[in-house]
Amino acid sequence: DGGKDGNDGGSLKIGAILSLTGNYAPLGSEDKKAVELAVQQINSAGGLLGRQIELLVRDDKSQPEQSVLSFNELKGSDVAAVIGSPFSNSALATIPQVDRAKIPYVSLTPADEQVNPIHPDVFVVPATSATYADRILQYYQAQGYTKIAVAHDSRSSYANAGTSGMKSKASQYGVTLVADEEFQTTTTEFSAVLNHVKASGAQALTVWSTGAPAVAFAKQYATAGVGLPLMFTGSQASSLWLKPAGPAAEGVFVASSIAVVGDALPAGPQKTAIEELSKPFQAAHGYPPPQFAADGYTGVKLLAAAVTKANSADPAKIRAGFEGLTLVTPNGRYAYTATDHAGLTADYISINVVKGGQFVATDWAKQKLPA
Amino acid sequence: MRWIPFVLAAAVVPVFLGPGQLTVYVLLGLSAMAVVGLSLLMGYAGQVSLGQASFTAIGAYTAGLLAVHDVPPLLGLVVAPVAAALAAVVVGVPILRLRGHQLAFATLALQLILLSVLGDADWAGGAIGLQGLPYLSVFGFELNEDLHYAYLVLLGVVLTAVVASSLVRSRAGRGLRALATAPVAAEASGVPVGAYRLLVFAVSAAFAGLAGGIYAFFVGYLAPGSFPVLLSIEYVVMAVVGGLGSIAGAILGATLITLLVQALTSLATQPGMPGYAPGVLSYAVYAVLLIVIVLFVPRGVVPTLSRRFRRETSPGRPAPVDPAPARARPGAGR
Amino acid sequence: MTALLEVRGLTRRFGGIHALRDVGLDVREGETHAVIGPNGAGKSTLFKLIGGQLAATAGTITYAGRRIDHLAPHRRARRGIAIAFQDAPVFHGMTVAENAMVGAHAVTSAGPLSAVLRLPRHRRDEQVIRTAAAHALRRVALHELADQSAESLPLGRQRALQVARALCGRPRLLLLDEPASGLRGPERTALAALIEDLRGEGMSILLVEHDVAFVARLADRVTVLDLGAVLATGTYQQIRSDPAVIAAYLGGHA
Amino acid sequence: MIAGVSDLTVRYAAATALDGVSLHVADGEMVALIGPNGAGKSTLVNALCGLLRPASGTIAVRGDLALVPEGRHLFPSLSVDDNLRLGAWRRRRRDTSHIYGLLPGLVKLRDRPAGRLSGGEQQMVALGRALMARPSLLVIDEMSLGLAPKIVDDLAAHLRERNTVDGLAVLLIEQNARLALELCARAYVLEAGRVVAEGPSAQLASSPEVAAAYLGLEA
Amino acid sequence: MAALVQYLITGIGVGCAYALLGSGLVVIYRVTRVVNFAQGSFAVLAALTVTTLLAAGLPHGLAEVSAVLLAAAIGLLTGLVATGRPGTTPQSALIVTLGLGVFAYAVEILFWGDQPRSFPGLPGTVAGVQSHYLLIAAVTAVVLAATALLFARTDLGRALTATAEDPYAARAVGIDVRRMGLLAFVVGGALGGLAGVLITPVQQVTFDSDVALVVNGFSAAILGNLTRPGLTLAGGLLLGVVQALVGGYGSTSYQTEVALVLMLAVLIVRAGSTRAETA
Ligand SMILES: Nc1ncnc2c1ncn2[C@@H]1O[C@H](COP(=O)(O)OP(=O)(O)OP(=O)(O)O)[C@@H](O)[C@H]1O
Ligand SMILES: Nc1ncnc2c1ncn2[C@@H]1O[C@H](COP(=O)(O)OP(=O)(O)OP(=O)(O)O)[C@@H](O)[C@H]1O
Ligand SMILES: [Mg+2]
Ligand SMILES: [Mg+2]
Repeated sequence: DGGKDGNDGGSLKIGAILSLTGNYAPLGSEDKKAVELAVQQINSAGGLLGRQIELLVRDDKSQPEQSVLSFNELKGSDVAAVIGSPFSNSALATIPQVDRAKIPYVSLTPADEQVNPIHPDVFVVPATSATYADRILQYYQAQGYTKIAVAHDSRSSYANAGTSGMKSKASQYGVTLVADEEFQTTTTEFSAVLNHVKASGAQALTVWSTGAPAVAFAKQYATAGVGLPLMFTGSQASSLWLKPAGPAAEGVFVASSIAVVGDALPAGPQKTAIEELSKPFQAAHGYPPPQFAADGYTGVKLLAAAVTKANSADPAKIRAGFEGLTLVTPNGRYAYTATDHAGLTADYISINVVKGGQFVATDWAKQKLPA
Repeated sequence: MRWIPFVLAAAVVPVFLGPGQLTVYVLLGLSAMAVVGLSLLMGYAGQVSLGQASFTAIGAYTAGLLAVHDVPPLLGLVVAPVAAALAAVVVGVPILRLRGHQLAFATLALQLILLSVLGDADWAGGAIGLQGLPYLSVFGFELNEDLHYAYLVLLGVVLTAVVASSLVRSRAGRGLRALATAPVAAEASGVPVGAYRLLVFAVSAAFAGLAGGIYAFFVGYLAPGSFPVLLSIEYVVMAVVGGLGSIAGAILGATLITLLVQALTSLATQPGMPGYAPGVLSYAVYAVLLIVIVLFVPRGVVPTLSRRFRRETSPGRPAPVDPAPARARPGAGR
Repeated sequence: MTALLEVRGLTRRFGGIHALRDVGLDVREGETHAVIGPNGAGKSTLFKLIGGQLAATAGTITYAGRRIDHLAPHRRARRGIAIAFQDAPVFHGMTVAENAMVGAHAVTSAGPLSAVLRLPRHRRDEQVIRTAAAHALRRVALHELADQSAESLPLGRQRALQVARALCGRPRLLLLDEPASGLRGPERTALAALIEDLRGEGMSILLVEHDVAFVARLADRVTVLDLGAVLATGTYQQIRSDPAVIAAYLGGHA
Repeated sequence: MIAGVSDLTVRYAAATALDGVSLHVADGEMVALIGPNGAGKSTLVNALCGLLRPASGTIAVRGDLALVPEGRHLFPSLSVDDNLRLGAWRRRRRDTSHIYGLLPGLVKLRDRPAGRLSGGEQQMVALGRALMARPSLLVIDEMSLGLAPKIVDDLAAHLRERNTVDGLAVLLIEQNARLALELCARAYVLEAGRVVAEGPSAQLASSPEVAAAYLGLEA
Repeated sequence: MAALVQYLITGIGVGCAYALLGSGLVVIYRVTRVVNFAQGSFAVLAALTVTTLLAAGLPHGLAEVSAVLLAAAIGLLTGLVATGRPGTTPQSALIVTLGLGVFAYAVEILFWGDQPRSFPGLPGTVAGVQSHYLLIAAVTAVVLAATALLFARTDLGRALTATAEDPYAARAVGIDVRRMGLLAFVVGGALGGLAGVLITPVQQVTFDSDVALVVNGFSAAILGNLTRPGLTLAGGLLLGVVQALVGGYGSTSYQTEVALVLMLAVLIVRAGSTRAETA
């Protein structure tokens, strides 16, 4: 078992497996900035349990097996906990090793399989795909839509989970899925998908995707003149999608974490939590923190709170510290329990629309979001 | 017996390696096994494969699927190369009608198709993959440390190298080497060209499959993404850098490239690197080193070194050299 | 003497080109039979049909009493037909000795598995192969170059190596397509002597050669091809005075 | 002198193929180069034509040189006519008709890919391609190789004629030493990378060593 | 019916782009016997350059042409590195081009970042698809016809072909083998650049788009065994149209795979029949 010497003096080792190269590098590099920022804030405030945090960053190269290998290596280096990859497949590949090693794993990816069923040592930071699905359906119900279409990347577990979340919950919100189109991470040409959606008689379209296809999709959607409201999900809630999509993004809906529309919130604990991240981040990097940065930052904060609560760097005690932990973070208010390792409810998801190249919370969302 | 000191050295090394380094050692050995097979295929039999990693994948999935269905892991490991070889025979019968670049394309296309099928196959875990495979256990002894796998892999490399070298120096091996450059004359000499092509394809697949089997137990996780086309291309790079048609070259090529990639990765994760640095730096350095090696050692490291060595020790021994007019193809081309 | 090889009605077209039409030919056991004719007459095509490198458009080939036209080339080799091509390159990346050893493939059978497991059968076959190669190389005077790389041999020696490779298969029927081309005086004489020796050992030989003196010395019988068809058959003395043969081929060399 | 080499040494890796060889061809002269297999004849003409870099020695060439390479070396997928045209690549005029006049056997092969020809047919194309360059020195590495006797006679006659009419110089490597010595006024004998004899052909032909070594079986 | 037309047009457009890229491979291979794995990078570099030039205010047309010229120059550089050193075998040159493709990643990320980029193409739609697809098809038709004519009808084309078929004999007849090789790389670079410039408005590029491009280009060119421009066009169209139809009437998930299987089948059947013919 790892972390044998977790209670020694000296620094407190925390591992971070991030995608720094490969397809998910755009996510991982934002994570890295935010994780480093949070660690630095904690260290300059005196550290954790009076010890400085030593962060061991490993690159999973956007390849799951590299994540597994990195985890094994970190285990050998006796870290107290590991912050996991933003790439859902990497996380899913690594979790069986986590179960064996019994080291707390703070996951930065939203796949539902991580918390359903519960893995004792795995705690998820972003709202899960199913949570997103729930929120989007709430919104559709409020708009009075009854027939909707979904398109998803069949090679992404995030997209698959979101789609199945929508399928299973649709009837609760009086909505039927009239089309479910599949594409691949490498697809660049969507005219067939768009034709099928057009022909389905749907009133709105939700696209579950990560990475490159989303930009191309938005552009081709704009040219094709499908004429239905288009909704993207958390993976698109950043300038990484917004900028290249350009004018094609105008009027598109994007579901996101509350952190993305922090400016629109009334003053309160939530806004303060967001600004702890957004101010220094903006200062250091010249742009507001994207969703992924919020995840990374929140992950460190949650971990620190769990360590503090456990008052120990022993992995087993940290794990116990997580269960029963509540904390307000840039992503919203978490409440982890023994049966809920996702910690976040749909209330902290905002439905935004792109206006003037910015994510703007819809009026519906403004009403619904907690302060 | 020249290689015994090298094997001994390779056996001592793991004892001194840290956790991350042991992983590199194991992955290196696995690549070496696959590359020995590829070198046999490309260097001796003149067939190009741009899809060799598909056999690694088949071996790995065979072992992995058997393991999740509670078949004893050791049995799975034994079946892995057999399954890869069988797959090679099945696809080999149609595609080995193709030559040269068309064959290369066929292997590449088959790998793309295999990855796609695996990505959609729920029984194989789909795109997310097979998770939580058990460790390998041999008669009750569980191999649950990196060091165990280091020695297992060393054993695998020695096994593939021995099989490959005794094959090339045999009657069948001479037949293979002959059909690489002059298939018509080889066949007229009694070499069953089609059968031998299939044979070497299957043997190289078996080597890759064995590597895949070990990989499955070592990492404990398999997904289509673990065996990308880029892995196949990396095998080719390793084989060419080491020197085609040289078993030592295959191993050395795998070593050089793996260590290079590893060095670049650890550079990329150094703290304080600007955001784009990992990518830019590792791509640029990798590219430049690769180009320089290939340009200055165009025949591969091992053949060049051994030629130089031979020339120094036994002057006067003739060896072909470049500026000579091509004796390669008198009259007609192919 | 019985016919070892019987060719009947052999025809081969390449698209619109009639390379061979209705060719008939016998090679008797132990005879040396020459095929001559102008360039492009179809001599090499005939050889490739007998060796199995090309498939016939029509016609039959019977060898030792059995039809062989549908056998793959390597099966014909196993039955004792060896061929030294007009244009075949040597095997690259192999020594002279290894090149010759490939020729012994036809008379051995140890498989790859026996090599990997080093079974006695592998050793036995290796022994047979080595002896055969050494013997064949000595016959063409290449034994001193056995360890040299084959592609660096001068062209004339590469031709000799082709012959050695063919001999390694201990053939019953040896096809030689222009074996003397590129050979100088002494080598040419040596080759002629070798072919005479082989004939003396009872080997049947089918020979294509443009060197008329060579043919005159060696051939028991000669078949003349022109435009893909048989123009004449007989002893050299008979065909050399045939006006059609003189007009088509020999010119002033009759 | 139209072309010559002096004190030429060529090595392949460690093996010395030519060792201090000197040779020249005068304007309008036909010179034969004879010697056993592996003597270095092909090496010598390759070096002369600038296709091989010598280890030492000097090469001097005045005028245009065309080579019939050993092993024919046609461009297999190109048609016979295209092969011929490329023979005149360095010239403006690439009209091939005179070659068909000289080698009538090629007429019906005109549009066939060169790689699909019989050996002798290819040899004819190789000769025709070199003649297309309208060279002042024609270097032939093996002339009669694979050619029917009648065609060899025609070619020999043609070379003789071009020599007397246009002053074409020829450096000839020919397996049939008797033919070579008949055709050329002067000859070199190369053995193991060295010139062992040179002089007027008639004189060489009558020397017992040369006769024994090179004029063996020829009728 | 309208949908069918739409799928056909997009399929042809995309297929033409594959064919353009593939024909760049063909030109280079046919002359140097090097399979140029940097071919996709020519396309990516040209496309990214266009985004910059347009942003800098260059008008359409001029920006595209300049980018293609730049790609030609990059082709020359690639040729110099990959084949410039004497003694480099085609096989090692292939690895060098692979290395150059990776090097291009570094340059591209440095200048353009690692996010997808695109720029507008020919505006308007025809039969429900962007008219830009028709532009791709038209340009490809002209360029590939010119390439095919160059090889089939001109002495320069013959000399280019001869260079690869027998470099030794080519030198013997006085062809400057090195210059021919470099010329091929220039043309190959331009063709690659053109493919990138044409396809980007309907897709988008990232630094690593070259992999998909070169795989598709290679697939297109393989039908003609990397030497025949005409068959390369056929191969590209086969790929593009089958992909579009499978995506349209079947599932987008399998479009690439079906196209590849079909291509393999064509190759294998053809190999079988030519073998029966010659052996
Ligand atoms: N693969 C082929 N495709 C098309 N035509 C061919 C092929 N091989 C040979 N030919 C043609 O068939 C005819 C016979 O060729 P073959 O090689 O048998 O002649 P040959 O008698 O051996 O001539 P040579 O004495 O010149 O070697 C020639 O016209 C030749 O051009
Ligand atoms: N590419 C090469 N590599 C190594 N050695 C070579 C090469 N080419 C020729 N040689 C060697 O150089 C020597 C001279 O060869 P060369 O081909 O010049 O002889 P040649 O007189 O033309 O013979 P032939 O009469 O058979 O054509 C030979 O010993 C040969 O083995
Ligand atoms: Mg012939
Ligand atoms: Mg010679």
